[in-house]
Amino acid sequence: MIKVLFFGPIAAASGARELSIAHSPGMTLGHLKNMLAAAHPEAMRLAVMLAVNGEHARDLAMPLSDNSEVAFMAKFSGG
Amino acid sequence: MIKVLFFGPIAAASGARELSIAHSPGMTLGHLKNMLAAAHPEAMRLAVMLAVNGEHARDLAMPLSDNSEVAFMAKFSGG
Amino acid sequence: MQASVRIQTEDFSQDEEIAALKGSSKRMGGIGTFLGCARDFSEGREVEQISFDAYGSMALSEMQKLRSDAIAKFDLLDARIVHRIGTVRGGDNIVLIAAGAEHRVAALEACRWMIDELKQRVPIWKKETTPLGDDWVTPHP
Amino acid sequence: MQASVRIQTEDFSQDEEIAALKGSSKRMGGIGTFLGCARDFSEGREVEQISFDAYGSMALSEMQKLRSDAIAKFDLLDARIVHRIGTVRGGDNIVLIAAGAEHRVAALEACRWMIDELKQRVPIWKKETTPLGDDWVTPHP
Repeated sequence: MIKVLFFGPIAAASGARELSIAHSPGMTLGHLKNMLAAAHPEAMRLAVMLAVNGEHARDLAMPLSDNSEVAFMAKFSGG
Repeated sequence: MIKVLFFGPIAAASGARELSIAHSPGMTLGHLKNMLAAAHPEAMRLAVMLAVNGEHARDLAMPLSDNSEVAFMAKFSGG
Repeated sequence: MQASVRIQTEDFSQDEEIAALKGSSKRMGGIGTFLGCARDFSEGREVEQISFDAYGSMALSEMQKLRSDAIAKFDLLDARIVHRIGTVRGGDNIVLIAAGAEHRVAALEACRWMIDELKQRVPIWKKETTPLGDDWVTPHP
Repeated sequence: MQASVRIQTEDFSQDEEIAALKGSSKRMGGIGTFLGCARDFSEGREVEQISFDAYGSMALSEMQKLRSDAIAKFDLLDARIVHRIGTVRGGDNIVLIAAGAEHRVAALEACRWMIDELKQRVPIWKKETTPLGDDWVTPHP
């Protein structure tokens, strides 16, 4: 399973903070993003930053291992 | 009388913190400076800033009223 | 002594953070700090409270990297970063950045750099509660 | 509450100064501070203590002008300046500059400007006591 994390404005727009998505062989960050965009279009329009296992990720072709933690994040507004 | 004030390095070099100098008609800041330079040459070599009655003064031709307070000051080193 | 980098709901004391910072070196001649506070007014509207959400583990590790980067970049003797989460009201503390160096220029420039970078790098989000409802803040570009 | 601009022998608390600064406005989103401390080492020599002499009345009035100038120049909501005189030792506080503004850039830039200007404008002199004797400090150009 892939653990998907939503925070702040994305959690508010999707009504969820955490989702479990089945992992499939060859699955990339881009595949996951497209699946979520179909299910949560409004929330995912805010997702301008991605992190895999707590590290910034920019390459949508990045393959995802099973049990990865993937965060889709709106523009930060801390400080 | 003119009250002359020395602080910090100038007080240390001259051995004095305050002097009283007789006022004379037409006396300027430059006249006072020359008198003090003769009496305290080492201290007055440090005097790069002047203040009359608590305000910065740069013009040595400035006339001094009786009872003025004149400070001869080394480069500041606060902060 | 508390850690140099923290995310916490409770308030912090600037005096305690400065004392901890100073404890690391007697060569410290200058300490720059930036304290971010909650304003009771933003974009023309009254703000009743501000709530923060964070990706806690990533935010902490990004703040730790940010501290190390600042120490290396500005040759600091020490630095500290504390960010609150949860809910705060007008006048309350939100974030403290502190940088200690031998001289003032490095301390103040590091402080400015750290708060600018924190806003770019650290996954924390701010929601303002106004009389018209709640708004997640969209930072200006 | 204490005055916004002071020269004093006793130590000060950054928390108290910040609380006083914040008291002037709830629109304050950013507070920059600079704290100057006594280093136990300077120009390659150990420093046992530092003593300050000041032209008290002029120093205070120059610091008051400096605060007003900074408030006008950077559109600050408030600012405070406290300078100690007398004798301090390694690690002790010497000077605190605090600037509060709606946003961070003004607060931090004002802080930097005020400490730079203070060193130029305010008649205070510093003497370092080292194992080799006393030295009045000559600032670098």
